[in-house]
Amino acid sequence: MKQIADFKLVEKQDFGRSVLLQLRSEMALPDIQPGQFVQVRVAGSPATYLRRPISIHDVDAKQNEITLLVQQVGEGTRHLASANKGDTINMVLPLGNGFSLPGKGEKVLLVGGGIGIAPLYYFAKVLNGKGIRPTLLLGGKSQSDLLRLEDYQRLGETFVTTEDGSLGEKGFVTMHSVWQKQSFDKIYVCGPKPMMKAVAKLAAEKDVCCEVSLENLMACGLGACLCCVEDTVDGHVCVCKEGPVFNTRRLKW
Amino acid sequence: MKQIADFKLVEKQDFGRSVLLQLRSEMALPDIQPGQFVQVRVAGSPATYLRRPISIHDVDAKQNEITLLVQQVGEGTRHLASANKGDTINMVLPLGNGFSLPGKGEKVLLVGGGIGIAPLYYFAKVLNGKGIRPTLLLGGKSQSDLLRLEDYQRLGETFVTTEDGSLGEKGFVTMHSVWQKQSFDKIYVCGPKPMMKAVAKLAAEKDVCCEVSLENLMACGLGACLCCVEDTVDGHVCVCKEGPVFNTRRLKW
Amino acid sequence: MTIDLGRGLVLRNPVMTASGTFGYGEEYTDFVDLAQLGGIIVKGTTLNPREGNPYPRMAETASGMLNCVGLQNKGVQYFIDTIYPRIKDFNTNVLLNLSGSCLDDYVKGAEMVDALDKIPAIELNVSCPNVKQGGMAFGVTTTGISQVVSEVRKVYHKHLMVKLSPNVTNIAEIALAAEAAGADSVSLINTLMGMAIDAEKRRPKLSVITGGLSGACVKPVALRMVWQVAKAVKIPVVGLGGISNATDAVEFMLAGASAIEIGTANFIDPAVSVKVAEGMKAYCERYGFQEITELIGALEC
Amino acid sequence: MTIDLGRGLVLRNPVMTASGTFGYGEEYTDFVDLAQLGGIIVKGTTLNPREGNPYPRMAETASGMLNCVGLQNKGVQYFIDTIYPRIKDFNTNVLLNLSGSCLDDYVKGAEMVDALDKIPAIELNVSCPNVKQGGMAFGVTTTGISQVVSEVRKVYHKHLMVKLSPNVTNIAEIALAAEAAGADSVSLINTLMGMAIDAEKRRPKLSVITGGLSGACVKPVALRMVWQVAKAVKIPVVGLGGISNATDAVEFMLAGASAIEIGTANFIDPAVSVKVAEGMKAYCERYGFQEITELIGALEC
Ligand SMILES: Cc1cc2nc3c(=O)[nH]c(=O)nc-3n(C[C@H](O)[C@H](O)[C@H](O)COP(=O)(O)OP(=O)(O)OC[C@H]3O[C@@H](n4cnc5c(N)ncnc54)[C@H](O)[C@@H]3O)c2cc1C
Ligand SMILES: Cc1cc2nc3c(=O)[nH]c(=O)nc-3n(C[C@H](O)[C@H](O)[C@H](O)COP(=O)(O)OP(=O)(O)OC[C@H]3O[C@@H](n4cnc5c(N)ncnc54)[C@H](O)[C@@H]3O)c2cc1C
Ligand SMILES: Cc1cc2nc3c(=O)[nH]c(=O)nc-3n(C[C@H](O)[C@H](O)[C@H](O)COP(=O)(O)O)c2cc1C
Ligand SMILES: Cc1cc2nc3c(=O)[nH]c(=O)nc-3n(C[C@H](O)[C@H](O)[C@H](O)COP(=O)(O)O)c2cc1C
Ligand code: FES
Ligand code: FES
Repeated sequence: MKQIADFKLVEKQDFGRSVLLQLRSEMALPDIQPGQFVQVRVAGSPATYLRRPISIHDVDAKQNEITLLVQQVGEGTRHLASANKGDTINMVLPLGNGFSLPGKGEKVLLVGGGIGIAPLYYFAKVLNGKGIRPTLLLGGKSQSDLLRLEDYQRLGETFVTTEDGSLGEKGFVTMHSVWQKQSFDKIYVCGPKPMMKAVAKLAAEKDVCCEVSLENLMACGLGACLCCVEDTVDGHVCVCKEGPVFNTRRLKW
Repeated sequence: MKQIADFKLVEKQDFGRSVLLQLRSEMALPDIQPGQFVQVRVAGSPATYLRRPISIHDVDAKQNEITLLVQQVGEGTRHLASANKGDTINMVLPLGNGFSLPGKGEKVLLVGGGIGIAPLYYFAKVLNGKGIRPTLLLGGKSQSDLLRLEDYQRLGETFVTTEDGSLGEKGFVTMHSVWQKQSFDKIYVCGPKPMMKAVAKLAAEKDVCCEVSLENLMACGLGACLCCVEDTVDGHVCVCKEGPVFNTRRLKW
Repeated sequence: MTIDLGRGLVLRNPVMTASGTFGYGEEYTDFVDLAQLGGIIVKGTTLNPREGNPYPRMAETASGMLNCVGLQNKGVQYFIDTIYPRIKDFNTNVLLNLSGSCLDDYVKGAEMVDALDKIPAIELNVSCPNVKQGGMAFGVTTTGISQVVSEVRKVYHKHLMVKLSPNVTNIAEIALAAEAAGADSVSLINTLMGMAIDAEKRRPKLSVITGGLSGACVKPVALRMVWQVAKAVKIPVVGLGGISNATDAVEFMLAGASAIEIGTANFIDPAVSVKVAEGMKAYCERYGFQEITELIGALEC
Repeated sequence: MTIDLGRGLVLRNPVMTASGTFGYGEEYTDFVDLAQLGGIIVKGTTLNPREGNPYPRMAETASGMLNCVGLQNKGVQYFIDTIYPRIKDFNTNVLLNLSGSCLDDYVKGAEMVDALDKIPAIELNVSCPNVKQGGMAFGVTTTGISQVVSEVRKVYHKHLMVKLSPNVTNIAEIALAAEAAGADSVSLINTLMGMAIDAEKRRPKLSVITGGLSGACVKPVALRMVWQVAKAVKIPVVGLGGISNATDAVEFMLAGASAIEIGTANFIDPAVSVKVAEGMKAYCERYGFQEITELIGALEC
């Protein structure tokens, strides 16, 4: 069941262009699947009329806490990033469908690019809870894009690429040597569209099942307005309701 | 010369429904006459598209400081009242024409109602500087409306009325006994329109020169848009430019 | 709080949700008790299925948004077979918003909907600005609107609400034509035609360049048009356009609306519709109005 | 940054200030170096003096405002005698916005302004929605606009810019009529007709009930209309409506405007006009445009 709830900002960590917002609700949290997202109301930001969709980065069900990892790209996210501890932030959650869980013993690769690493953290944690240690492949423009790297490393073997070579292998995630050295049963990707398309192509070549998390522009986030559609083999479908996670076989990429 | 300047909120005093905002500029302040006002930009308040006109309550030219006394009536003033020390507030100033100075040895009465007491503080201070100790007559609904009473008392003999009788004489300012006991050469009024009209009538009966400070709705504050007009013997004139202070003889009241 | 809009359409309160912004109601049941609403108006439906316009379909604007969904829907028959059974027992009025690209589509669609017991009214969308010949041609001339309304009237026997386009010189004239042709009520406004550009990419933000503007930014225009139309026609007027809270809703009633719809505001607060209904009731109590109908056209000019 | 709008009207950059929002320029000289602007368009002026509408004349709305000033001004003769001498030597183009309530007023007014050396152009306001017969009748029909433009054209020999009303079904048609009747350029949009109500007092917020909507909220509608008109006519188009920063201004140029005007934004930031001019220049440098004219209609659809 979805809810509209006020959260209090209890902790905030500043990573420069991005921030980590730890938010606590008075209400019990609903069940949350990795890959689902929230719609955040950005109060006091005149240019931000609609809510902003943000992936759920982490969940602490016992504390009724949700963590978001937000990159500042425009006025809405800039305003969110300037929230102070104690501020109230209203969210609608949980929205969309999460990643499908891998089968027992399957070898899993999570690929994240830029701020797209956000939903993979909670996903990796849930996988750990199910006894699956995923491999992570995280890419960024440079070292400073790779946030919470040590935390990710704790959840699975983690490889890194940066475009400027400041950390890990130089280049894009699709160029990393791990693709030569290991093989996977399932690949999950979140990041910029060109990067997701490149990984999807690689996965298709290797005939590996691949899920991507899309970030289409949204208005309602509830499947009501039909603004966020992606072209699929079933026609235009709502990313907010049938996604944001899609098996790439379904997409007309 | 008018300027657009960023001010820093250096001190804030909370009076419940009203707040006192002490604001400091990096720039040297222009010359400011008592009765002039500023146009404040209320950032981060989506419902507040236009600036808000606020009287200049006090000036400290040495510190480049201006003080505003703001009553919360809608979203703009509410937002202003919630500003924190250190926040930046942008203002256009000084606007309009102030009160005309009384002649040497004239007996002066300043009448303020509700938040209309705001501009009278700086006016009384300037009068003191010129060796004139005004009489003040301040009215409110109840005791809690009479802000900074002790500070006003320091600037001149101060009489008070409240509608509920919680302080001073019970009733409206026009009913105060001072009208019977003393006579004045000049009366200056700022407050709700019905109150200003009542005082203006009284002054006319006594054949005393009376100036009122109007609070018409404004857009530009510069005499450019012609939105803030008052009906006068010279036709529609801009309150922001030819006022806000008017000699009542000029008004079609 | 009851409002009788005529020909069997009775609302338990004046608040409905606007077509295209509330899905089929199902999307909002976690947030809204539909029994607290006067009615819901489902997605714009056309005789034949439509894929709608390509992505991107929306752009945010100052206090509003543009959309160019383009009437994506699976057609009237799919609605009847698949959706109607799911929603027909909602404890509120379920209205169908019917659109078309030619006269025949409107008539055939209306005929099919006439047979549905639990749909008390059609909202005839002659004003969608997003579709080539998407009814826009009908909605902007008096002859166009006369034609489509009178033809639909012949086959549709329940409450016929006609939704007007604001993209016209004289909205009262259009409303009068709809009334004369047999409309039981008019609703307005649909979206204002607008456009958004990405200055960095030097491209339109919407796939089909222009789209429909909605949200708080359009309220002053909507209010003015409701006022003009309510003065002109005798049938009830349903007001919408930027309503975000109970005060907005009351303003539309004062301007002459008998009921109101809430659109884009549902995206910002999914529970806003019930809050507006409650707030309107509180307003009446505060000012001593016994009946909500006392608000209709109560503006003192 | 130079823009040649034809018939002697050359702007040093595309930024002008909109009529009714910048006084006679004098009100802004503390904030703006007028020499940094392409031009200023002074208050709406009519042949005979007008007191305008009663107070209250404005109401704030979501991302915008309504006004019903109603063309308060002291008439063309007073302008010539008293104001013109004060502002004629401003180091920028000073345009006069001319309005009227009948054909004769327009023609007589234009004739008088034609004699003023330092006024290179008239902006003909056929679209003010605030005055009974205040030009609204001319601005919303092709015959009305043809008539007033062709009559004024006969007596006015300098640049004739015609300002269009957005309160029409087909703006391109109106613009074409203005062009055919001899306009040298068209500017758009004037204000959208709107209304605001005080729900607590149950009264209109404006003295004359309706007024003109302006500010950021109208930008999507203005942009769409500029795009439609620019595609339709051959004369230059001057775009305005909600422009608040350089990005907005660039968007209007991309949509087809040859120059832009800034209105309500002057109230929010009295120095905005020069900032927009600077920002447009920076945009051109950033993207390697040699001439500002390269932006005109450069939208890739
Ligand atoms: C399901 C989903 C999950 C998301 N998860 C996260 C997350 O965990 N962390 C995070 O930082 N961001 C996430 N995003 C993206 C985030 O929603 C946008 O960055 C945000 O809405 C931008 O708002 P703004 O007001 O700051 O920028 P705006 O001023 O609205 O836009 C600034 C620029 O960003 C572009 N932009 C805006 N929204 C999107 C979008 N959805 N996709 C791509 N480009 C966009 C605009 O076109 C514009 O160029 C997610 C988006 C979706 C749909
Ligand atoms: C020259 C001048 C000097 C002023 N000095 C002060 C001052 O020193 N301290 C102070 O607290 N206020 C002062 N005001 C009034 C102040 O400008 C308004 O209270 C403020 O603009 C309201 O903004 P808001 O967003 O809070 O309310 P809104 O949401 O805009 O309005 C709330 C309610 O207040 C009414 N209102 C808004 N503005 C005015 C106004 N100008 N006059 C009367 N009613 C209004 C509205 O009609 C509405 O009913 C002054 C006004 C003027 C013109
Ligand atoms: C995403 C979206 C889709 C819409 N789809 C339809 C539609 O299918 N049929 C229709 O008549 N109106 C449609 N509308 C218009 C709304 O019903 C309403 O008339 C308009 O948005 C103005 O109201 P608002 O400002 O409250 O949103 C749509 C509006 C939006 C925002
Ligand atoms: C207070 C005010 C007064 C105006 N007066 C005039 C006028 O006299 N003549 C005119 O053609 N337009 C007038 N306008 C319209 C503006 O010039 C402009 O067309 C409109 O405001 C849209 O632009 P904006 O959104 O940038 O303000 C006025 C607008 C405002 C807000
Ligand atoms: S955002 Fe409205 S349907 Fe997806
Ligand atoms: S507020 Fe614009 S003229 Fe006074």
